[in-house]
Amino acid sequence: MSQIFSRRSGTWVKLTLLGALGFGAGLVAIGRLLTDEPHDQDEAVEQPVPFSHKHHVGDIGLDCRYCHSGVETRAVAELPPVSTCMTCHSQLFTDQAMFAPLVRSWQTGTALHWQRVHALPQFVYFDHSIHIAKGVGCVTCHGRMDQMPLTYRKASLSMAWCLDCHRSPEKNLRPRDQVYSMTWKPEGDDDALGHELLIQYGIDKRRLSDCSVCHR
Amino acid sequence: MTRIYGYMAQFDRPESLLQAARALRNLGYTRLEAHTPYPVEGLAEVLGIPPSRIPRVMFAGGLLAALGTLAIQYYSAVFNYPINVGGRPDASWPAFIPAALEMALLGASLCGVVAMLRGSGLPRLHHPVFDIEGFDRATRDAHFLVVLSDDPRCDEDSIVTELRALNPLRVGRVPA
Amino acid sequence: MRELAGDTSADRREFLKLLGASFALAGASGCSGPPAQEIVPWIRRPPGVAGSDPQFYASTLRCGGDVLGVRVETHEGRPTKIEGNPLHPASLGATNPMAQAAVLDLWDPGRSQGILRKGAAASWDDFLAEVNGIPADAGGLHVLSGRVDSPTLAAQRQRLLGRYPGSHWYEYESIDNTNSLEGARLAFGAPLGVRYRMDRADVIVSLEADFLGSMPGHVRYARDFAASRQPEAAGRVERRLYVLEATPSLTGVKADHRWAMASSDIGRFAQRLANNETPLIRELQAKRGRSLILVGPTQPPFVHALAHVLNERLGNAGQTVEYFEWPEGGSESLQTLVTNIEAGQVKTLLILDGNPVYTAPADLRFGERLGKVPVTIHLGLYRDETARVSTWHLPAAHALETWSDVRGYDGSASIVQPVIAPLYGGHSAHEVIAALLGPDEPNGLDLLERTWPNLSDQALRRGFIEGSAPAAREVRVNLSSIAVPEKAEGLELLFRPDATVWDGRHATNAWLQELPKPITQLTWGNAVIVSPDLAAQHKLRNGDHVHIMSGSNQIEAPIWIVPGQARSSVTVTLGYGRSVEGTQAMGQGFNANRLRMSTERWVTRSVRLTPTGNHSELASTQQHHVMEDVRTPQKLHRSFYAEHPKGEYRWGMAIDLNSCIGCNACTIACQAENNIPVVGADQVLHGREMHWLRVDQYWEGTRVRHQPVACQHCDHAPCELVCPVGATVHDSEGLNLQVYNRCIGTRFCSNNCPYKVRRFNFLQYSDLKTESLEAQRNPEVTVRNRGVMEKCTYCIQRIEKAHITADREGRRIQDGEVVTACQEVCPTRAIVFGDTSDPDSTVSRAKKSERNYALLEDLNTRPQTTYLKEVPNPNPLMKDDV
Amino acid sequence: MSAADIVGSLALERRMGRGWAIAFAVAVALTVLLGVGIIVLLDRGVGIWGIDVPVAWAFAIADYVWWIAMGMAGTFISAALYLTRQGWRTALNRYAEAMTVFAVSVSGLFPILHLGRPWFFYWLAPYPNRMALWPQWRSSLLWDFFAISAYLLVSILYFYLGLLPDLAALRDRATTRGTQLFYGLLALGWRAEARQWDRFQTLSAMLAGLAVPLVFSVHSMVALDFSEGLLPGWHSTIFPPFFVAGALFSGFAMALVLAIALRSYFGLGSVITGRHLDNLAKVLLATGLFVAYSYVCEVFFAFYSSDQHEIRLTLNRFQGSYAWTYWVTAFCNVGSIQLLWFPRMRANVVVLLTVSILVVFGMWMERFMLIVTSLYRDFLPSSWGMFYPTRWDFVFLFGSIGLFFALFLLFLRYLPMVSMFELRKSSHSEHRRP
Repeated sequence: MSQIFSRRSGTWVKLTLLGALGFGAGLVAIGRLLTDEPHDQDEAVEQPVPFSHKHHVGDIGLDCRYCHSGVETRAVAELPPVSTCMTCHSQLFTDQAMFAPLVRSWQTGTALHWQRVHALPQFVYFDHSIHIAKGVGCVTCHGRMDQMPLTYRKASLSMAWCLDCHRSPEKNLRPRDQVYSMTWKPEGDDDALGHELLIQYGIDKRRLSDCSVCHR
Repeated sequence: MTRIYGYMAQFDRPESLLQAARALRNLGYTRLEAHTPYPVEGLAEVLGIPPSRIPRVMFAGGLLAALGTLAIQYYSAVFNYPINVGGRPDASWPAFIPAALEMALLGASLCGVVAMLRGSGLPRLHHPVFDIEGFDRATRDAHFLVVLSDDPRCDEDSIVTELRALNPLRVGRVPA
Repeated sequence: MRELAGDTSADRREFLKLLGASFALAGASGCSGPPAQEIVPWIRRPPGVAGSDPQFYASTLRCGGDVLGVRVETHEGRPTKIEGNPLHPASLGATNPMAQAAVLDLWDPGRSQGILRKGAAASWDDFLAEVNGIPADAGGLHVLSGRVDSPTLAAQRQRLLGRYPGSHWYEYESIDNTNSLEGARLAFGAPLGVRYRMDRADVIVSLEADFLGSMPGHVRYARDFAASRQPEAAGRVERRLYVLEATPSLTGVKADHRWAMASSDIGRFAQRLANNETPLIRELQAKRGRSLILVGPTQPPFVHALAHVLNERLGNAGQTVEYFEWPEGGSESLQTLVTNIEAGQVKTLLILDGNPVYTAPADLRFGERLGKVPVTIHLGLYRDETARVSTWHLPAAHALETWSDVRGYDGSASIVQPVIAPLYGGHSAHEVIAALLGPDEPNGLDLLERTWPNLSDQALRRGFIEGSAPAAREVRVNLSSIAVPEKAEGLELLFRPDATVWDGRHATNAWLQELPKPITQLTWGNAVIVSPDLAAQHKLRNGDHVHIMSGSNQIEAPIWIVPGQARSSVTVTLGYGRSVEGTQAMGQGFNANRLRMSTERWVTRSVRLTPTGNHSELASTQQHHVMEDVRTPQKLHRSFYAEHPKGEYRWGMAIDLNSCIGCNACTIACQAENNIPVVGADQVLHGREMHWLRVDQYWEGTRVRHQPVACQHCDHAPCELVCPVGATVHDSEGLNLQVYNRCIGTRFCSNNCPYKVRRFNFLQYSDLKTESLEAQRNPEVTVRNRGVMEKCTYCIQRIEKAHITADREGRRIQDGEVVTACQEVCPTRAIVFGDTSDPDSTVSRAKKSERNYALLEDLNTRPQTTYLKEVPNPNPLMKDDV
Repeated sequence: MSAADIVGSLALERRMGRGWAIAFAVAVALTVLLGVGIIVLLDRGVGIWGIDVPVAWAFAIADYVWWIAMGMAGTFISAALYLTRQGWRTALNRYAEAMTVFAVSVSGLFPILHLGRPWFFYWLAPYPNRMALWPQWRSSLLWDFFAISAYLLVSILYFYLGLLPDLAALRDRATTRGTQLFYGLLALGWRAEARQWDRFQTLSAMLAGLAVPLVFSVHSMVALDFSEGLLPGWHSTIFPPFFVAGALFSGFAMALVLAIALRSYFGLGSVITGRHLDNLAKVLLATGLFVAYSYVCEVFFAFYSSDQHEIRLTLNRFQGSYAWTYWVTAFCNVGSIQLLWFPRMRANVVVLLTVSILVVFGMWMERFMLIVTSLYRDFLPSSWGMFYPTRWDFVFLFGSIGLFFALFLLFLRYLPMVSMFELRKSSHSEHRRP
């Protein structure tokens, strides 16, 4: 009887199996891609007007609440009406090309369609006002907006990410007057202050990881 | 001159193969291998094949799987994300057993199979013995005894005659 | 109570331009990843519109023959939910099923969306041209409307009759109170309105008067009735309710004594009562001034007259019953219109928001007579039966899209305020009349201010005009002899309004179609209601078809057997057998109007009933209506498990079965609040209805025990234990959660739920395609898709809202700050909800009652929802049959 | 030519004949039907079945339990008989193991397809995910998920391991290059070495030792899928042994059906002898009696517990809307097997075939009865309802049968249906006897 398989056949078999494995992994990756968010983390989002937080917050030093007026009282921080932009831009840079959509919108009364940067699925209910009230800074989730020429998403917004803070909020609590600060850093041992604030704000940690807090 | 894997002798019945093997062992041969269509009682002892470690491996595998499963359950349900389910305690030991049991059985079996393949040098698609003329009958009615060439006692000139002395059907050399 | 913002509809109309984009992409689902979402901010934010927060507007709705003051919740300008207006005398914060469903009518894509002339599209200007062509003096202009209960419309009527000499205005309601007015005319010589004071009545004798279910004012009456019968109430007197009726009504099945009696025999009973020939009279006399005899609109005038006599004799007049002038009278009847049409006088007929072709009695043959009118103009929400035979059809504006006013059961006037600009370019009756009256006739708010010169912003916010109710009138009965008809043999056929679709005007509403009708628990259709005896006599099972012959007319229809139905009475409900293309009404049930005579609109004597041998399954949500032999020991076993750490609050509910009247308002309120989809008749037949809250009913003799059952939020929840992915778990405040996005749909939880309150999306039930329905949904509640389990959440979105507000302000949630949808809608306040860890909360106090018990307590599930036992108060001297 | 060679050539020459072709065609047709069913199911949802509230489980779960039960017997036969050194095992274990593997694979489809959102079935597995969530370990469904996965893998390994020497044998007898490669790869280069034989036998013994408890535990898990619930008729401690007995019962019945079919169609009378059938029949009777005993226990416990709900349910099973399922079950599973007391009946192939087919059918009916009668009337009369199957329910039942036989027929065609080396061994040892 002669050999059915050459000496090297073993290697071939191993390679084939490896290939199959790779193929499977590839399929999974594709599936993952299909169910991914429209905009990636850290990827600047195309907008009708190239609005720069860096300029408005960093350079001019506008307060977040000047535009996002809902943030302290409502679930959504809200985008300002065009009229708010017009308080300055009825005079400033109106001739520049990149402002054309804004001016057109103001004149014709047709709405601007901004792309949502922080999109949550419909079964997740996030409320800005409570986070602000309990001393969670803007930076904590949105990152250094004062350094963002074009706005992008700093956080993954995955459930694991939310839970990370909901399980130990003390890491991210700050005094109420520092909530909107882009640069505030707790001096010394941060957890100490965190625990202090936890009590001061009366945060009930027991329910922070309940499903009902975010899902209805 | 081509390298040699060993020298084979073919027998018609397992009994005669068994006798031949015993004889060779008495002659001081240590590196013997036999190929038979079905297991032959006592052959392993005669050829001096060390007893298998499979049972120990399986026990270890089973134990590991069981403990691992219990650990995952306990960690996830008590430390990582304790959730009130129907008012039951976080560490519901009785409820953790079934999964652990099943995983133990699975773990043991998987380890066993791996150990068996490793222990019997499988998978190996290409092997010198396949070059033996008429080896295909080894899975039907032929019984082969092979003296490996790396046997210290094995000697190019004497081995063939010694094999002949065991009156096999055939004697031949197996190139590596 | 949250403030009612009052502002004009102009700003909201402005806003509507943006509506489309803002939710164009909502509701996308499946595994293909979320789509890019857009944010569409304002150009200028209109005054009074507070961004994302819901806003509430006071308005008024006509529904189910009643007039209810409501509070409309809007999200970003979209009306999503209707609650009762606590300030309004007729609702006191409660509502009924029709009011709850009104918001779905508003968004119904099946609504008529364009003006039609002879079926072809036309414009409002075309219409104006048409009406300007009407000669002012020829007297050919005739208007047919529903009951004129709007002072403004009445005023416009006067102006119209003035502007067009010789023109006529007719009124027709399929379900009206003509009998009651005629009864008053018999007794007092004047057609007076009647209103009752349930809170003052200790002994009530109802002669077929369904004051808890269908009579005008029933929401208010139910509240007073229940409140007065609270067993725990301080200084409580024994209250008792006697009901005589042919077919079980909500009032009847709640009575302490209910006597099933042929409708046409009740008159003679009233006479015997008047002649002191029944033992009942003694109890009434004992309660002089605190008793009440009331008669349903389905009884002939003389019975009403007899009741007036009795009430006066018992000193109830002015105490438990009041009489008042109805200001908006003065229209002519449908019969007159028909004679005028026959006489060829009617050149132009304007039909305001009615559907006479369908609702008119068969003998008037209104449909074909309409053909004799050269120009007919129909104003309506749908292209209904009348619209299709009219020359002109104008889409009507929904009540939530119009300015108007309306008088309630007690004669008080309330404001109808628009909360959104007309979605489909509809016009209100006022606007149409204004068009006829010419350019100087005002519209909208101006028109109202013409009727109510000093209409304050306050009144708008309050939603009604204080002191507008006509004062009670001192009246004396002067009654000559009354002719009481002889006892008739054979079967009588009764016509009744349908519990959910009324006279058919709500038949296009999917929520109401799928809402189980009390007593029968039927959905998506009507049936011929017969007594068990009659069924046995003809060997009929539920769903078997019968022919009903009345004179020359005959219909075939399925039967439904109802205990407590009078043996010689057969009942059909109106409102079905509609044919309105593209709506839910299509092909459901049979049209009972085909047997209805203008002379006998409530009862037809000596009808014949013959089985046809056909059968069809009727979609009822409850198959078994008796408790069988299920008697389980009510004992609680000790738990093996340590208590889990408790949160700051502990939510719980108590349902008082003594107050519950089984009106099903809670079921539909829950549906509206929680985006619960409708599944359709065939799915209901499969037992797949989605209502989170169902009202079980069990027959006891001729009475029904109601029991609203939703998720009991068990501490030791059997459902949670068996879920392999932890999609249903407990939170630290004692809620049994259902996490839709984690659910994979094993359905073990449903199997293991002893209360069977879990509902599963067997198919894709939520309509994600229709944009307008998307707009109606509550943005605070996740829309569930195919393959996931759902159930009552104690309105967790409302709990969370309160939580966030309170936490933000660093305080505890007040008792009564969280109100569940079912609790808010309940006319009798049977449902209380709150924090059971606070011993002083309303719910804790309710649970302290010795009537308190948990459903299936012996299963040791430890529910957070408990029930307060019903304690009827039967007269020891009475038996249940006359 | 030895019996082993006959078996071998059956696999190699593949002259299966017209009967096989027809059977295979039918099986494939049914499999395609199943495929269509699955597509429609994924497109429209489980609502295409007759399930509702209260009866949220019905056909699919009955099918699942039925199949997994049949998957118990194969491993049990070869393992238990191996441990007890039953010589007659040789003729049965190979095709019985194949039956196991295919039955379990088919049964595995149902729990997944039965989900409202099948594409998320993997959430039952503990793995690191961006939701930071874990399975809920207290649910018997989860235990079952682990049980099925473990059992499927182990039974495949067990089956494949036993095949190794025969695959090598086929490799060595193969004439065409293609078959050589096919069997050669599968044989992993088996050389029939003494060392290999030694390891092979040790592992076989060990696996056999594990397989028996595995079989018992796996079907106990299946039983717990029901008895963890608090429904009357489900919430019962005797379910695990009861289910195991039922599993072996239906398994042996199926094994008997197949044995008779193979024997008569392939003329393997010399291999699968009357003695084998007789032994199988005895085991069938024994397990059947155990099942009958559990039926009695159920009724007894119901009344002994004096639990209102249990008693009402039991009476309802006797007289209720689904009483007929109960009595059909009783007739098939208890009545029919009484014939097997008589040697003459056990010797009669037609009787054996009829009885075992009745049992296979009866065991499906039993699962349906257990599931539906407990669900359609539970605690509150207001929520009682009925279950009516739709055509899709039957599509999945018969489709799965088709899939099973398609796989089994392929096995017959490409693999030795009886263990060749064991045949050789036993024939050799028989020669030795005087």
